[in-house]
Amino acid sequence: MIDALTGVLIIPAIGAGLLAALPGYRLTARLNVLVALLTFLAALSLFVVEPRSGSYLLVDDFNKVFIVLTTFVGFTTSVFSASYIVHEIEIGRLTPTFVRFYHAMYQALMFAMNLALVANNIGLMWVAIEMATLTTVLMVGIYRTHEALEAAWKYFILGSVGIALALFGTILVYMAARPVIGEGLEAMVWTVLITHAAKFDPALLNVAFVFLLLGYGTKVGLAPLHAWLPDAHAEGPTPISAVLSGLLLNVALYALLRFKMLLALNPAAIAPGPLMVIMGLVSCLFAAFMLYRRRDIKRMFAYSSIEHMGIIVFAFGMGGTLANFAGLLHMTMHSLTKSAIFFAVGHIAQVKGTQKIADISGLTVTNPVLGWGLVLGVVAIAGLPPLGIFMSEFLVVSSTFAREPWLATILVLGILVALGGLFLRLNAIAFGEPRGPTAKAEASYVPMFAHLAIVFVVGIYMPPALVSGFQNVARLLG
Amino acid sequence: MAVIRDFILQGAQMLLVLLLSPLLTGFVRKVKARLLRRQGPPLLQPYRDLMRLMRKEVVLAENASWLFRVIPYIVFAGTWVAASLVPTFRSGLLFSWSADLIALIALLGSARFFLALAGLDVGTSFGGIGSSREVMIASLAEPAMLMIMFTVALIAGSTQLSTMATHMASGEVGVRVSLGLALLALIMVAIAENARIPIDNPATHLELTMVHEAMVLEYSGRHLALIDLASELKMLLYVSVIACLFVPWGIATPNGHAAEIAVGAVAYIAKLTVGGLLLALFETSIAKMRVFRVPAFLGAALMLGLLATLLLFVSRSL
Amino acid sequence: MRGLSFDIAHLLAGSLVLVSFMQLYQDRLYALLNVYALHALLLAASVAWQAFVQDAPHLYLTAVIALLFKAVVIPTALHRIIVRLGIHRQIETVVGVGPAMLLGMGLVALSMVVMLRVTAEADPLAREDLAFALSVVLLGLLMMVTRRNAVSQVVGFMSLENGLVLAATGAKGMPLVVEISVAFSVLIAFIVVGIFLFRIRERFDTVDVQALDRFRGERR
Amino acid sequence: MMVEYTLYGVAALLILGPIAVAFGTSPRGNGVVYGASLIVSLTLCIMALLTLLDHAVVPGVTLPLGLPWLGARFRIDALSAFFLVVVNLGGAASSLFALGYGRREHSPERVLPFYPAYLAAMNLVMLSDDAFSFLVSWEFMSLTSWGLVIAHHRDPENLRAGYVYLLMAGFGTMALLLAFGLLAGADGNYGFDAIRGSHPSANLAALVLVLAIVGAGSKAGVVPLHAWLPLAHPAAPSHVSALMSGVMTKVAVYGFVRIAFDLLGSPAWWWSMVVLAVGGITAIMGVLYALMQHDLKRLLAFHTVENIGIIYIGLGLALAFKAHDMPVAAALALTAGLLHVFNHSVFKSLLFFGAGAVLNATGERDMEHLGGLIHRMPQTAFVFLVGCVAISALPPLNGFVSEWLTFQAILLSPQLPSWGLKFLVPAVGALLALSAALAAACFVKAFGVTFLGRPRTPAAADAVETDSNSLAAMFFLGALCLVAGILPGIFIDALAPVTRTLVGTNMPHQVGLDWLTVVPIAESRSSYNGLLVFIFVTMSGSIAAFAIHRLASDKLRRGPAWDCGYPDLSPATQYTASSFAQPIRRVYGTTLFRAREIGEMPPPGATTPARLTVDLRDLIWDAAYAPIGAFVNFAAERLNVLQFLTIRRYLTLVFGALVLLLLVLAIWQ
Repeated sequence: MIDALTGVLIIPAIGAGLLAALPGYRLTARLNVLVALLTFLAALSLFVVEPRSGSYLLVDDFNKVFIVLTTFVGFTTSVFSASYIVHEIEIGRLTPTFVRFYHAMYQALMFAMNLALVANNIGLMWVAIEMATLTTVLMVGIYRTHEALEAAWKYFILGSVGIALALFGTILVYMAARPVIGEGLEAMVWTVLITHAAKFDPALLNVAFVFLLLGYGTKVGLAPLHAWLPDAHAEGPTPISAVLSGLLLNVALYALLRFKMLLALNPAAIAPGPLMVIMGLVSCLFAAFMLYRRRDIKRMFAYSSIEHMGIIVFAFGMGGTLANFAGLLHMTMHSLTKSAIFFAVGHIAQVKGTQKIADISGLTVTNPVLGWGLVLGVVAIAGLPPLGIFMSEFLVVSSTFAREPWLATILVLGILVALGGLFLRLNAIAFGEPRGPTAKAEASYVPMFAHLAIVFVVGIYMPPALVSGFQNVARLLG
Repeated sequence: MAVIRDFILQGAQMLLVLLLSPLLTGFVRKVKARLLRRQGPPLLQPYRDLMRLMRKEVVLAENASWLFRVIPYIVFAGTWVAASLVPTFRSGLLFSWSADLIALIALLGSARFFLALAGLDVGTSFGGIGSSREVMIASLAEPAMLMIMFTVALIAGSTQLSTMATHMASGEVGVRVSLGLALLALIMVAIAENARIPIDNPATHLELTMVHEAMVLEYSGRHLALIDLASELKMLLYVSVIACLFVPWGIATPNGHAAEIAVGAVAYIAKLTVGGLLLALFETSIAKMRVFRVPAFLGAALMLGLLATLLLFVSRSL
Repeated sequence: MRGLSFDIAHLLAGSLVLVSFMQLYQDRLYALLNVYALHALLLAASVAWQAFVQDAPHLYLTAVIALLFKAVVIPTALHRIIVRLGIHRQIETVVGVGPAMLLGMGLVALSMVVMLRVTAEADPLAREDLAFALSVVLLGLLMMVTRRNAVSQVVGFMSLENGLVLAATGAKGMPLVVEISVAFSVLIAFIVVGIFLFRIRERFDTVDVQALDRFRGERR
Repeated sequence: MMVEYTLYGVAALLILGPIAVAFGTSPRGNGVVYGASLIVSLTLCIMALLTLLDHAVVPGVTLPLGLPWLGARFRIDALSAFFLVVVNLGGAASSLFALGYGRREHSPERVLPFYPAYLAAMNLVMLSDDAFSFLVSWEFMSLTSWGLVIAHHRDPENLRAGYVYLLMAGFGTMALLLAFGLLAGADGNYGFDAIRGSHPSANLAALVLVLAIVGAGSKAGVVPLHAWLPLAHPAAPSHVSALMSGVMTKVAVYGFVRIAFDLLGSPAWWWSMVVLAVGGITAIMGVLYALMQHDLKRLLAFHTVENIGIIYIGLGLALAFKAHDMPVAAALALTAGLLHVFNHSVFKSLLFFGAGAVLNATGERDMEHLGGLIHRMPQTAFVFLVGCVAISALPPLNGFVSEWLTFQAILLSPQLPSWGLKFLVPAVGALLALSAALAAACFVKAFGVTFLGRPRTPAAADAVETDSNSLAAMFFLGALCLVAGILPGIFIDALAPVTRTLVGTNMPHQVGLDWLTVVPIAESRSSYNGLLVFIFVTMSGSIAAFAIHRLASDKLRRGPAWDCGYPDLSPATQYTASSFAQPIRRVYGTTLFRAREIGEMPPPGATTPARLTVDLRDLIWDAAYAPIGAFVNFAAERLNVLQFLTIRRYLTLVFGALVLLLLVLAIWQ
């Protein structure tokens, strides 16, 4: 009997195998979309029948949000990637073999991320995130240009160091848990850990959290561990940039949050909040300033991802129902918006034949749909209403200012600086006298505008189901 | 009955100021000439000038617009109404409350506004010089005037001229520093506003030195007559404002009978004479100043006014 | 028996740290690889000893994995690579040996301080082991930081992994999944590194990471 | 029901946006969008007027939008009703104007979609009754207007204007956000009623007030936060400039009044000092900036700054009186401020329409290239003149009434006990007087140089009168100026419910006083009767005209202008805007703007023209804005190094972070 939970894992796994085997990029592209769609449906069915979670797999309100988000963005991205990849092959940037490899890896990545989300075992979760990293490394390097290889190499080295640190942290958690829970598998199972967390050895937990924060924080892309992120986004294929920004960062964040919950339950342990708040602020401010000197459009939005991850981590670090709610909302909105932006950027880069901001201008004149799509995306990501991110930023800032005025002020500063940076470039890209090739894009606009539509709707009206779900999770996070 | 009498009085006032104003100008000219040991024009010369101008045809520059032809009437009407709202021989005239001192200043302001526009209409450089200097002077004179108004209004507890006059006439005011400052400032403003020496020379026609005359250089015939009449009215107005604010004695009270009114009228004439004499003396005894020394002059007036108000604000609480 | 086993485990772990220090001051790749082999050997030994102490047979497997892959296969392969790349005589350190050693000392001290905070009822064996493992990890990281050459960075990385394995085996009764994953990741890591080295070889004349860094995303 | 109906109207406007997108560049879109928005805003205006006039309390509405646990709350009280009138009046007028003006828009697809959304956003700000929907509407308003500002995006100047504008808007919104964050508290009671209920401590309230001044002020264009305004307002199409200048700044004022008078409860006495100082400085700086301009629309924009200053003076006085509970005086001051809000929205829209008509007819915004338009476009000239007289605060038009009331309020201030105010208020009064006089000077320049004299360029020489729709809009507003000027009592009475809700009482009932006089306190104190003054002036003027024409001569002859014997002076010899402003520039500008006149006179016999260039520096920009930009650049440049490190260095960062955290652990406990 295969329930939704296993479905979420098995479908992409099988998909990966099939795609690795099958030739013909058009077919495989469609198949890729199909598999992603099935995964998404399976994930949706989690709401209908909640499978009971064993000692390896687990489904609760917390990761349901993440799973659905992941599978959805995975699906839309696969739609986008279908049209993207075709173009890449036509201009000969990729060979069919590489495309086959790419599709297989895509599903492998989906599998890994889903596994990381549903894992009830910290070891298993670690393995999954591991796998996700390696697959993305391979995909970042897929163009085999100097820059791509450098980016992949950088990503690989920094990533595996992060992985190593995370593993060490995981081991320490086990060590902390063992005296209380006893040896063996039990001591690595979430549900068990949570129940006994209060009695763990605080010193061990502290060290563990430091390592986990740095390990998974590298994946989240927190400054100063972010170095891999901009280049990986800029040099890899755009669908992968979308998935990285939209999903992988979230998955790592998810892991981090799990351990934060663990630590929060132990009164004697160091408070995880302040550490996260500080790292969040640093990332936010740093990334905001980094936006100003960008010449590569994808790299710029990569930095904006760092900024938003900073905000999200800040929110979760502040804690409290309101801030947690805001953090979750912000994370969801950011995934959708940022991936939509990358969809737009991908097509733009294909139309203009370059990623250099200096060579792109007057887009709203030459390609109105793409151009205005990008404008809308940037408006959303800059946190302007009536789109979703405004709501979350409103909640974060206003709820923080009453508690910690200075922190909120710094955060506001970061947001404003980022606004300036984003629109400085947007003006150059979307408006002014058009330059460069003005070919019409044979693009699939559906995913982009679907995302933006969702972001828009949520910014105005949040369905009660979503609200209650988020609020439950926010309460879980304490 | 009473209403009719008030109407009559109001009308009398309007006619009075209209008829007296050229006389005042003529008087001042005469006195000045005498002081310079000249025969000087006869007292009634201004009337004659006006009549002559009225009868002459108007020569209009080619590209003068309709506005150019309307403006003299606006200026004249504005000034006349303003002048006729100042209590001269009797306070509390029928319509005196329809515009208080601020409104009077503003009325004169609108007259000036349009006159300055007239200066720009034909599109010669003299008009430009005239109006640009005029507005510069006004931009300092008006606030000064308002400051003075503040001072007096705060003492009298009203901005109604007739109320002010009665309050000042009643002895309870006494001598105040701020009043002195205000008087000084008001005189300076009056000189500037009426384009008298040392700010401007009403007699000159050397383009580069003149302000008021340059603005109206393009006017002729009846238009010029109206504008001259308006400026004469303005002078009268200022003298009577000074009179009713600072030497309000003799002004008939609202419910005063005929004799009182007669006294008021006589007193008013006397005040005008004195004012004219002083003005002529002042003008003959000093030389015109450079245009860009004017701001200093008026700035001083403004500062005096502000000082007076401040003193008042502070003394109120003591 | 308890005391003896403890001492031996202690000895092995300590010597692992020592070897990490040795690695720090090897400035020739050849020597470095040899020392790394020694490092892996010691790791295998200590893992085996742990297996014996905790009589957890699956740990022997880990020990064997460590022995085969880390002590034999990888060093030889790397030998080949550096010979083929002709960088086996290369001398490359960023930070001088002296400062590096001092830093290392500091790190060891730090890890001790951090770990000895742990309350004692987590049994001393684990505690000591953890302290050593942590210092091995830190030293490995330090090595990655102080080396300029890709191969030696990889070596540093792998000695870091050794530290992890040490810790994992020190953790009593930790499920097998961990060791496998470690071995697995190291394997993958090595393959990927290999691929990269070759790719890089195709494109650049050296594996010097700085050469890579010359191709930055955003050159002026 | 009023709220529902208003919301329906807003919804209609919001739907218009996508429809406009559907129309794209087709010419029919213009008529449809502007026609529809004209109808809608007219209806909304009338409804708001009714709400204002019958003092009934309208029940609020809560929609399941916005913050889920709070909902989007909408409510109309007297204050918002009044501002709704202002907003929709302006909206209707500019829609009418745009019916004609928009036809000559060369990229309608960039204007039409934003325009109705912009109107809707401004309405929503007035309606919203909780912090979240307020801020959403507020920022949505900025966003849509940004879209309109950069409608003509091919001109880099406009792009820059839009950029500065958006940044300032974001800054202001953030300030307001923090203010509301403080008011709402950590557990987020964002509803206005809850905020009213929570009485913040003195320091908290002070902080909120400062944030409100900064936040709302940056939108209203209060000096020194005005920098974006003269850039953005002229950049937009003229009917939008009218909306931004005439209406959106009022929305900002509304935001300030809502927070300072309503949400914050009873004020502390020194708040008024801040507001008064801000207002006075804003007024004088605005008009001085305006005097230095020769771009017609920018001049108007700077005058908006000045009038905002005047409004803030009124509000500051009201705060002062309210703080020392002198409700009557407070009512007077508040009425003065709010009346000026209305008046300014009317004549400023009118003036921007005029500027737009000129721009359309000549393609010029620079006054130095205009002139003599009164012959080519007499009707525009006439109605523009009306606007000029009104904004120069000259009787009998409406601008004078509100300033007169403000002066009356100032004259009540000696009764204020606190010393600071005793010194500040007269100074502010002087500033107000000064700015009024300077405004008159400035509009002599604006009208004289643009419409009078001889045309300076061919473009000006063969301009044509603008279309009937635009004229209709302008004449409507002009008539309103006159009505509000001569019958101010009606408008003052209409404001009574507002003042009653905010300061507890209202000015004495005006309508029904004999001769429709305006009497702020008591007749003995002061009174003004615009109607009578108007009648007197017209009567005496026409009597004089009649008498002279009948009794003396009415002959008239055209001849060449007096030229001092130099025949045929070229139009270049006329006074230009900058030469007109020269005396004033010498008086005020030398210190405030570092104004320098660099004249280069060629040597005798040289054929090169002599030229005189005037060099002005915006010290506020140099002092406040340039440094920020410089700092951001500096920081970005420095941090940018981190993009170019070697992998080893990045690893070092990670390593450093790890060691640091471990050290923290080692030291902690």
